[in-house]
Amino acid sequence: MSGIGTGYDIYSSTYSPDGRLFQIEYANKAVENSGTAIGLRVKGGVVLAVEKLVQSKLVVPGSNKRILSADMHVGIVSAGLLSDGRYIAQSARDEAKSWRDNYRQPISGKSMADRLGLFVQAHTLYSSVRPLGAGTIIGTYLDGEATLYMIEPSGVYWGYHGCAVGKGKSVAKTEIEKLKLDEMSVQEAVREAARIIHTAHDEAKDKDFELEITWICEESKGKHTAVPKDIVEEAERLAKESIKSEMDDA
Amino acid sequence: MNFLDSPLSKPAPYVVAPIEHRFDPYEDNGGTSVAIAGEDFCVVASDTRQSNGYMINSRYAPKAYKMSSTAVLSCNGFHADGVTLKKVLEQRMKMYKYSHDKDMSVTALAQMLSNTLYQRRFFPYYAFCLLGGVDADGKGAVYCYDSVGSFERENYRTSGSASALIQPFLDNQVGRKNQQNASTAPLTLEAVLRITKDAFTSATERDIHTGDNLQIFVITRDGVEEQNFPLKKD
Amino acid sequence: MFRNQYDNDVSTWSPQGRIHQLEYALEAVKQGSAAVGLRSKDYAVLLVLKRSSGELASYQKKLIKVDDHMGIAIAGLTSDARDISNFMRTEAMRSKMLFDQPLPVGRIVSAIGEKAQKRTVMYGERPFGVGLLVIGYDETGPHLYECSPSGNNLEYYAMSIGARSQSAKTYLESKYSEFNDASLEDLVKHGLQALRDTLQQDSIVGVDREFEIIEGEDLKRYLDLIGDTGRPRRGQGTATSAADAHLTEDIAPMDTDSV
Amino acid sequence: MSLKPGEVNLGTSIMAVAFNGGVIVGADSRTTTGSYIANRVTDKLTKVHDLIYCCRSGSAADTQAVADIVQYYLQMYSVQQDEPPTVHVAATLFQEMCYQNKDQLSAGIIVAGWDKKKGGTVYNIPLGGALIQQPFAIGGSGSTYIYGYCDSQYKDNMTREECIEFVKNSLALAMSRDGSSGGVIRMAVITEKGVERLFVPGDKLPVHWQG
Amino acid sequence: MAPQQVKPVGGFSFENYTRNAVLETKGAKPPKATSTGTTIVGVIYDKGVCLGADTRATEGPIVADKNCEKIHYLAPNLYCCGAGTAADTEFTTNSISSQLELHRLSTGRKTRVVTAMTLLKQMLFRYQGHIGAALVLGGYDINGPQLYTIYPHGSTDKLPYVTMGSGSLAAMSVFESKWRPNLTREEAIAIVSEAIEAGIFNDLGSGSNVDVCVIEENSTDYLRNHVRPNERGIKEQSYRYPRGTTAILKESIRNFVDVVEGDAMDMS
Amino acid sequence: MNHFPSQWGKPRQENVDEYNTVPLYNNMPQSHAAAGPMTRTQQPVVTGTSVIALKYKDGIMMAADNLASYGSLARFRDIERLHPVGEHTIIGASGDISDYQYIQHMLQNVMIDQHCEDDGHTLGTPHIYEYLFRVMYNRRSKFNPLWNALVVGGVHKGERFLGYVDLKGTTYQNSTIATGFGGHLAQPILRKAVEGREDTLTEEEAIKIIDDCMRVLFYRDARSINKLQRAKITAEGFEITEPYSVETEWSFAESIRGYGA
Repeated sequence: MSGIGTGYDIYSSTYSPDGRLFQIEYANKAVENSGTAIGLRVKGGVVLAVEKLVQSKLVVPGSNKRILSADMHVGIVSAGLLSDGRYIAQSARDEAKSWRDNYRQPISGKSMADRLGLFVQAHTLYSSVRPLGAGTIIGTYLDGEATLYMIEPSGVYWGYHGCAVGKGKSVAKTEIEKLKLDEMSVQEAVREAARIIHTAHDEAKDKDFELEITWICEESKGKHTAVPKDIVEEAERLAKESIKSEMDDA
Repeated sequence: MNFLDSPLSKPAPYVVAPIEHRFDPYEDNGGTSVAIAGEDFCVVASDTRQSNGYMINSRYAPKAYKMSSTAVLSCNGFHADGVTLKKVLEQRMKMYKYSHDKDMSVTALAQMLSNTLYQRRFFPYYAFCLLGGVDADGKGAVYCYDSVGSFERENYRTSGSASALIQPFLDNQVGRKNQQNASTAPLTLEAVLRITKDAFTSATERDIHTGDNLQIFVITRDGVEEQNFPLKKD
Repeated sequence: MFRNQYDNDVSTWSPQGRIHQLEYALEAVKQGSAAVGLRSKDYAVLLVLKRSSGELASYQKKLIKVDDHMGIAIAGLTSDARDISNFMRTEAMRSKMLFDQPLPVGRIVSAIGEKAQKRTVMYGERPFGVGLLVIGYDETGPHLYECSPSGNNLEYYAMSIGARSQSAKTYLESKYSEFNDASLEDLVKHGLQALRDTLQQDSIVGVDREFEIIEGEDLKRYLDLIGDTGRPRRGQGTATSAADAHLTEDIAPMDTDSV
Repeated sequence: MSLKPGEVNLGTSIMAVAFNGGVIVGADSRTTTGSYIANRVTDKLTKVHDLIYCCRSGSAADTQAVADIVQYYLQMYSVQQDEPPTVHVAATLFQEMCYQNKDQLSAGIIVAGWDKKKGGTVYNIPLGGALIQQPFAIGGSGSTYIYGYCDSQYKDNMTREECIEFVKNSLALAMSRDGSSGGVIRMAVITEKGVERLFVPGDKLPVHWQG
Repeated sequence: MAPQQVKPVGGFSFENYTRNAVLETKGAKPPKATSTGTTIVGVIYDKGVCLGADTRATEGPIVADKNCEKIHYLAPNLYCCGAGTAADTEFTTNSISSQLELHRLSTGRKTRVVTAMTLLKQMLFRYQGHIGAALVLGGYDINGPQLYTIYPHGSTDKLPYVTMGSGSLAAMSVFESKWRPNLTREEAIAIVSEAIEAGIFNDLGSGSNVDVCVIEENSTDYLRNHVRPNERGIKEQSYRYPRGTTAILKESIRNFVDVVEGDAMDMS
Repeated sequence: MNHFPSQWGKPRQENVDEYNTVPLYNNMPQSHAAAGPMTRTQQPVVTGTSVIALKYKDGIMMAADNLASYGSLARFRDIERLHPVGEHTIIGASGDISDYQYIQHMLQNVMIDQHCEDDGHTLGTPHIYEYLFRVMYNRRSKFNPLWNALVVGGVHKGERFLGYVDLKGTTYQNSTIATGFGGHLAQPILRKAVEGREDTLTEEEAIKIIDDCMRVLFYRDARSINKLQRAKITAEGFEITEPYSVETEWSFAESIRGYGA
């Protein structure tokens, strides 16, 4: 006897008789309802992209950034509850700062993922807080080395070559698995990311969306910045073309 | 071989004064201000030299600030304290505006300045302030302060490095002290400006910390107007 | 009214991945009278509807000045708004003191978001019950943001919150493409039109203007602008109590997509 | 003895080295009051007799007064004895001045020269007034940085050229580390035949590691 | 045996020195002497030597004299600029000047620059810095133009261009960027004036006008107020008081002299 | 301000450590009066000397040598004392090097915050200047000053900005600025060469003025070396040169003999 309505799913501090933590699973639901976010770790950099669903045409395009920076070299994108994502990013900034205060050098991707993993996991321990409803992808690029991690609402995190979270997760994952990420340049990765987000977007169900895409690589001087507009536009154009030709093929 | 054949053959031991080990947080940046209240106007003037010892930091570092459309504040002494005081006052004036929904009168500002100075009674702002403006009745007002908030409303006052040189001059020319049969007619704005300029050109002759440029604020009911007047640069 | 076991506090997820307490907090915003905000490339404008709780009461304050370049309109729990506006004023002063820079609008908005979000994670504190429209003018031009109890805050060309805001939104959506190049007067006119079902007080911030609240006689000038549009007006003056409580009931639930 | 207020200081790197046939004295040229360089081209090599020089360090006023007096005594000595004084005589005079007035003087002096008896000789009179004969001597605030270098580089019986290089390099090293030393290098080569003055301008000093 | 009291012969009396030192440690402040915060300079040029000085004398932050003379006469071919304690520079140069005069009278020769320099440095050294005179000495003798600085402790430097006083750094900045060997007389005067002006405008201890003194083999030109870059502007109004402004508090007239008609002087 | 950083913020005291050897070795007179409480954090240890800067036609030019002294010891001769903050600002520092490094770290944190905001706003030179003013003033108010004199130069919205702030929070803006010893030796040259010509001076002229000043400073400041860097900031951004030396003149010294006769 377990599941919805049995009373074992009210607090994250309570296990169900079969050893599940329902609250975390529910938080995952919030993540799965949201626009797709992906990360690609390639030769010489990381690319992050997100499908930003536009709720209203009154929203100013290009504003309301979804991919955030935690340090010069750390990019964070999350799917799920937007405000929870920002909460995690803020914590990431604090971690990056404290690392710099202590060691006078930038934090590594691994340490960042580790600390954020603990932070997210801490929200799954007590009845007084709820698990965070955001799946978070962390990309870093430091001294020529790129890392990519993804943290789930449970606090679990893994390193990835490429990862995806949100509504179109499985479509995106399938697409990412086809790529030879190790041999890919960041420029190619930007094009692929644009294509994947476009592919994962479910036009029938969802409203309009905006593609937001950032990178950290030599070209951005090691800084996490938005990919220049012209490159994104070109990538989107190619993405639309390729999707169209696929449809035609099908 | 007593080549030191002098009365100094047994000089007293070299006396060492107590050494100050503590950091001295103050500095005197010199400069002079004058404020004169007229019937329906007020003039606040400050030279713009900022100095330290024998060195000129800047020939143009204003130390008089327009606080509102009816008040000008000048701070002599330690420049950093003066600037900080001004910023604190601006914030408190904003808070006043939020809670009272009106601009602060020069009278209210005068009291608040006193309070602000006294809050630092045991680590004072080393700022000697003059506050000039036009009060609610449209009359010129001058308030002068010591560094810990004691203040008084007066008709004219000078403070800063050359104040001892200028104050007697103002007493005589504005206060008409020690003059028999002197006119009691209120001074016109033009006369006040003339006296102010002469006070500063004369002080510049004799006070090494005063000079370079004179910044004059004329405050009337219609607002604050600023003039500049060159002083000697030596 | 429907009740379930997942809506007791904010630290509980529903099986659908929703936080009911948060959604209820969003409802609180709709209890407040309407506020409309819009912006052109030079100006941002807020318009609000003031209500009075009775014959003997004065009209509630709906617009709050934060700094010379920024102000907010509120809908929902006024006391929560005061808490937030005090925070905003302090931050604006801090920016002025520390950097001699007018606080960028987007930054204070995200700080509010962070503050609001913290109240959506932990048991024991309720989420804010107030929605804000924030307008401001900074180095990057005029801005209009909406801050909601969920911690979400989005930048808009035009937005409305509070009671019956949906109808105002509908108007804004149909006209928003004209706003960017609109003159200040036209902008206010559009705002008033959006707000026309009730009555108003408004404020402006822009390229050459400090945040200023316009009411009474000064407002009349703008009201006259829409006087000849032929559509019925329900009053005139600084404010009115025309927006009765029952009006809030026929409002469609707000879209609460969690993303 | 510390210096008096406002006194002019020869922060200084000075040095004297005996070689085959003579001695070389050398000095930097910086005089400071506080960290202001009051004179960047000072001549700290002072002639006290035809073939005897002293290098002055410490208070400019004190060392000048002492050198003036010693010079006066040596002149008297050579006239009265009808022969040039030995370096040793000059050095003892310096020592006596410095020792007897040690409370009032701040002077570190190196005396060097050539005489018939001993050839090129170097005497060191540090603060306090001790007198020590040495094959080579270094002094002044800059010297603390080059003891190791000098110990490793000094050889007995150097040639004149080797000796010049040694002095030049040692002083350049001291000058580049000591804020109270700098400017040009002045040297005097004293042999039986007389005194030859050498000069290394400040922009042509030997360059060592500059980090 | 009772300690013998030896009275110093001539010079200063130092009998209160120790007492004063003790008083100072207890917080008593000694009287302040007028210090000439000063810019003084000198430069050698092809045919002579050129000295320069500003003309401000200060007492603390107050200008005591707006146009004082800081270039002192030592001998017809020898002048000396003084910085430091005004009284010390004045008395030191006067004393040496008189010794040089006597020396000239007894030897019948022109004074040499080194003579003055040696007298000065020996005197200052004797007083171990207690005479606060910092001097720039310039002159012309059979060895040509010569220029020295003399510090209060009695050290000397012999250089082609020198500066002293509180404005010495400002003045030196001019020399170090503009000086070159073998200047002409005009160039020398110009560079000296510029150096002094640098002191006047950048050092608050220096001010008012530029005095210049040019000494050549057969001529000495004291160019008093050679440059006047700081003329006082015209006052905005007159401060003449009308007759009767000063109150007469009391009036009494007394006759101190009884004027009586006397006899006419006998002019015979 | 006194020549040497250890004297900053202290009463004028010429009879203490006249040669600025502290902390190299302690030659302070050992008396009761001198044996006051030692406050090690409140005096500079490893120090840099003057920074000079001027406004010219296209922006700001600034220079400082590469020396960090330890008392009178020229201890580190490859220290960079010109530090860029953002794209259009350079900070030049004299005084304690450790405090300067701390300031760099603080500014880095602030600039990272700006980067993270990613909203098109960044701190311009006047804002960074104001920030430093507040930091320096607040630290002095806690009796724990950051022992530096800083020059902040940059171009913001097409306007040139040049300001000074020191350990007590004293600030001023000028078309020429020189800290420490440069205030005495370089400022007269700078004022004469720059005042009134800020809008006409070319880059070449500015370089010449800067080099002239640095040469004089090398001649006359016992805590300087002839190895320096120069920075320029224009609307396009900043450029900092590699360390270089200025030409110096010594030949006239060869004929100088002795100190008197």
